[in-house]
Amino acid sequence: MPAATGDVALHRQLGMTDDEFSAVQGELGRDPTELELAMYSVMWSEHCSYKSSKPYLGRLPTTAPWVLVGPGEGAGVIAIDDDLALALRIESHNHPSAVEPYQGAATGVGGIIRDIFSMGARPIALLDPLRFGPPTDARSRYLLEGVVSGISGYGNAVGVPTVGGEAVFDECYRGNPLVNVMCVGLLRRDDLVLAIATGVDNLAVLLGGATGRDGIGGASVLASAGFAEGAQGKRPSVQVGDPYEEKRLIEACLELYDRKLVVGVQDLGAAGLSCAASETAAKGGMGVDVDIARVARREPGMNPVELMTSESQERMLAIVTPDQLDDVLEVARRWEVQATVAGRVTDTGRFRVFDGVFDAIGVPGANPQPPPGDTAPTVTSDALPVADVPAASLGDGPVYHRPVSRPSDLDALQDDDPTPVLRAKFPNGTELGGELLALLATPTIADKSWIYRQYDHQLFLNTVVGPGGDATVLRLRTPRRAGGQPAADADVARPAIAISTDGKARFCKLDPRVGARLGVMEAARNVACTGAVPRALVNCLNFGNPEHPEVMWQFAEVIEGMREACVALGLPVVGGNVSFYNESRGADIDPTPVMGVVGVIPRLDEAPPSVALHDGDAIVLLGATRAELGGSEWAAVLHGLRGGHPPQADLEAAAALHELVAGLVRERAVTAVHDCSDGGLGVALARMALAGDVGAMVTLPLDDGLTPAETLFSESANRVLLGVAADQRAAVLAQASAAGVPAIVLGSAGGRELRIGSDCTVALDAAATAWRRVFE
Amino acid sequence: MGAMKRFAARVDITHLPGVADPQGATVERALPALGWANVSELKIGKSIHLVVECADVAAAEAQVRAMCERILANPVIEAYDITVHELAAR
Amino acid sequence: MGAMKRFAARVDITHLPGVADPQGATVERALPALGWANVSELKIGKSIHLVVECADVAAAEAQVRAMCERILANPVIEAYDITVHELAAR
Amino acid sequence: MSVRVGVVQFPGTNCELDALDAFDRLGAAAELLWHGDATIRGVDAVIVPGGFAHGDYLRTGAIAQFSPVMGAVRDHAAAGGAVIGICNGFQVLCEGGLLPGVLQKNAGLKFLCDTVEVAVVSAASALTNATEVGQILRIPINHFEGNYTCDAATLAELRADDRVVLRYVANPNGSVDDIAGICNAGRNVVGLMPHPERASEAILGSTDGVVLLRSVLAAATTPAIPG
Ligand SMILES: Nc1ncnc2c1ncn2[C@@H]1O[C@H](COP(=O)(O)OP(=O)(O)O)[C@@H](O)[C@H]1O
Ligand SMILES: [Mg+2]
Repeated sequence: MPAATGDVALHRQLGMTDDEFSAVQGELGRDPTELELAMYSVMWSEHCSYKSSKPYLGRLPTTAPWVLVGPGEGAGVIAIDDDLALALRIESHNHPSAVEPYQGAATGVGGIIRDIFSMGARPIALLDPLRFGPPTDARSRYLLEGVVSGISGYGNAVGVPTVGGEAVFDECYRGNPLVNVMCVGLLRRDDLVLAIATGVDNLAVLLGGATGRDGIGGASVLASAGFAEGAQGKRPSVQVGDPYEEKRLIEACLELYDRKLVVGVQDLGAAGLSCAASETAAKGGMGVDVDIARVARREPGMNPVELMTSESQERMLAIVTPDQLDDVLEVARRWEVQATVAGRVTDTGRFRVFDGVFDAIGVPGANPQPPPGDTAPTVTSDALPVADVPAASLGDGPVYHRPVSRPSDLDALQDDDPTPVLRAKFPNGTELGGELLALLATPTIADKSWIYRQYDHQLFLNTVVGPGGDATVLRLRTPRRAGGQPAADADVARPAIAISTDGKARFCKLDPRVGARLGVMEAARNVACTGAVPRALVNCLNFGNPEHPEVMWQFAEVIEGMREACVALGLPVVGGNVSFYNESRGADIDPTPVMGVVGVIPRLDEAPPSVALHDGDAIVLLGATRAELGGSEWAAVLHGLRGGHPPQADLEAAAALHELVAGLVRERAVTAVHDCSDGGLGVALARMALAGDVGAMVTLPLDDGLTPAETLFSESANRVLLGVAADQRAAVLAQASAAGVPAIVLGSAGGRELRIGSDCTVALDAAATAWRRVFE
Repeated sequence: MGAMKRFAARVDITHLPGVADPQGATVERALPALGWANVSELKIGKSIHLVVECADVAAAEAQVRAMCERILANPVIEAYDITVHELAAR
Repeated sequence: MGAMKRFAARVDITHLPGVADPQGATVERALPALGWANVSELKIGKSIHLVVECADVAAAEAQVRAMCERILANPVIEAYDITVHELAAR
Repeated sequence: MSVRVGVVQFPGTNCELDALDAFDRLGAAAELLWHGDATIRGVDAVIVPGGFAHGDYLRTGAIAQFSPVMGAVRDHAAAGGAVIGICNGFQVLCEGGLLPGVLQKNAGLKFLCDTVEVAVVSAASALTNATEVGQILRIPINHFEGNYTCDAATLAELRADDRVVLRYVANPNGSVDDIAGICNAGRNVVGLMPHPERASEAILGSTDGVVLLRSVLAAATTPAIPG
């Protein structure tokens, strides 16, 4: 088979440029074999190589004393205390979900979970930031329902609770939904495992599901090419997830870690075995030989290219020492996980693939049972490799400095400020109750409980604050040992964590740098609202076609904005994911960086105050309100005015606000707390009233000549609403003043109406009906 | 509508070749422990039975096929097989 | 084992009469909006395909029946129907 | 001596650690029982916990009922020992014939994770002996197949013999007669869809499950009264 091919058409068919092909020839000093070409084409795809984004990602701050593992591994890891650490990562599965929403979302969940347990951590939580076209559009609704069922179906069955997320709706996602999934895992610090192959003659054990023809070339075809809607040709690439296989794989791997039976571990994701084997070897500065005869197949007649690039789900590669192999195989057998010795670590620095040589040269283990219809492979000791490449070269792909240019229509868009139009339409004295009700019922703002009710969000008994609040709060406890034995220090009080994901695409469209800052600020603010100190950030960068210079400009600006915000807020970026080519019919999506922030609550004995207002308590607004309507839900969604500038993103004010709020919450000086974001003050107040099932009577702070409508619906950043009991009022105001954070008492909770100033009165029941609008 | 006849249709929905069937594979793996080690290629799909009123069998078949494409099956991952027969008048 | 032959079996698992089929009912309710108001009695069950090695067709059928009784179907809510045919030798 | 509670672990089970935690917190000695071992190692009570045993493939509980451990669980039940199936465990006990009926897909055809109210209907069971009839408990549910179904004769028998132990206050899933939990004729085998272990600490939002867990511990140490 390994007849060298100089066929120019073939590498182009595989999505490789002529320059990239020449680079492969240079790397090898000869023409690549078909298998080698296939491996390079997948590994050097945008999806695997980050060739367009690499030059920028290096700008992000990635270190802090508590960062144990930064970007570049399966997941970032931060220390929680002396014993425990947290692994975190976010990934997109946008294109597969557009083709088959249930399975696309399900396999996205499966993939991110593997990233987490490949670090030695037990996955304890998922969050699912989602973006769709309007739910009134039949296709968008089909995608929405399919994606939610897929996350529910896989996440619940695999036994990882989905504890939060987002569901945002906008025209720009109509042809290209975004399905991002974040996962968090808990580990003992001394259980940390890395994806490294060391030790000559150590063995690479392939664990998990059999390898099938599904997902062949998935990385290059599905993830790197924009596609027209209904693209028939891609359909056979749909992957079916098996949460039951993954659950057994998790338990088997955790037992292997607990018993210290592995040297290194890597999940099989994009580019399948090619990537996992070559990457672990390259990281360890080693080489690796793989024998495809040792790969368990799901179907007869599979060829080396298929076996080496298949992205079949639920597989892991573990590096183990020969003397521990029997123990490893025994753990796998107990969990009914198929395990075969598929590779061997060498000191050659080469990644070599053979077909039927291991049995002949005495590498322990046996060939798996061939599938019905296949005959056993022929075994010879003098077989030539079907691929033989420098291990590091596959992961060392090209880097592109793509052209960058600011969109020519951006000035016009920014100049198209909605404020004057809306001021004319809603002058002082206009009744605003109808506007508030309409805002509460927009798909993005309306109640999401119909989504998260489909997710197990309580498994593991950690969920102190589940979905429905600002950030999810999970208490942490020392994990039990394999077999259910309680840890020796099971009773030690551990900190809790808070997690939130946020992305402000409309703001990024208007000004990507400011929009990115606002996203980081909002995620950190949500986390602060639980009393937590924001500690780390992961990001999923969903963008259009990087070959469009405007998209690359947006990307560069977003990275800068994120860098500025992370530096100012002391947030190391410990992981991320880039998804380009989110476009349909030539139109790029709005730049959508999604930020996942994790914060730490040093000690948690009881649930923190929630968003729910309590009858009689004062309502205090922290932060300044300005006439900032650009990109707001009110202007853009209700009134179709999508221009203007986004709100100011004052990072110093953010840091002060977060510290103040987290402190007030930890001291329990407040009875309710809610971040003020989408829909502005009006929506935030209504949400707090609905959660507490109590009305509110407030006057609006009409500073600087703002109209009531502007005050109610502006989305000025750095604001938080508090519920405060009478005896804490003075103390709260004093602390705010000491922190330099504007604070004002708006009114108090009570009654069955929301009476906001003189122009906006809404019955609580009407607000409930509007907000609980059902999109199912 | 006097000319309408009633047809019973059965749709057998299976996985497209190459698409994994974890459910079938799991059940197959459970059988040897129950004494049945001689079973292979076990696949689990859906069977849909319905009654449709149409002018003739060709129309009934065409409609069920259209229903499979649109709602009954997921053509991205599933194949379907339709059998239709006329029911005796009520 | 030279005398063993391979048989393909299909098991059609349906709801017992009187047992609610919410999934079937939901699909049936969705059809009129798609222009198919002439469908009734829609039921969604399972179809299981498998290959079994046995001495003869009677043995194959008997085994598949036993498998249905023990594991493939739940007699509290499900009925099953079996068809078996011999496969050509490989 | 603490009461020994065994929590069965099938591949795909996921609430086993939660059950261990909840019982340990009440002073019991909880341990895992591996599905592949044909013994329950002399524990006083057996919990078949929630999750997705064998992926819930084919039908919930369809494959799990054949695990070697289930023979020992059956023997324990036959001897009057307490056996409690929670959620997926309830489904396994129904499939395995330890309890009548079956749990079908929720009427709404969606997975449901929510906190619901259930009313105690019978205080005479291994799960409810510390409760009072009519007591309302707020406990989370977490299932796709919680819609209890049985034939009319079985339902009549369950009602006549006071074997419906818990009912939903507002039926979330279409269960016949609002059934959330039932017991066997001996009253020592009980299945319920709600998760008492998820309502066992104030910080998690409810402690209403504790009375049920305490009932199990009480039943485990009281010799069975034949039904
Ligand atoms: N797709 C989803 N999956 C899980 N939880 C979600 C999802 N979408 C929204 N939520 C939850 O709903 C709650 C409200 O979210 P959101 O509407 O964004 O409000 P907020 O303005 O408070 O951030 C949050 O707690 C969030 O975690
Ligand atoms: Mg928020």
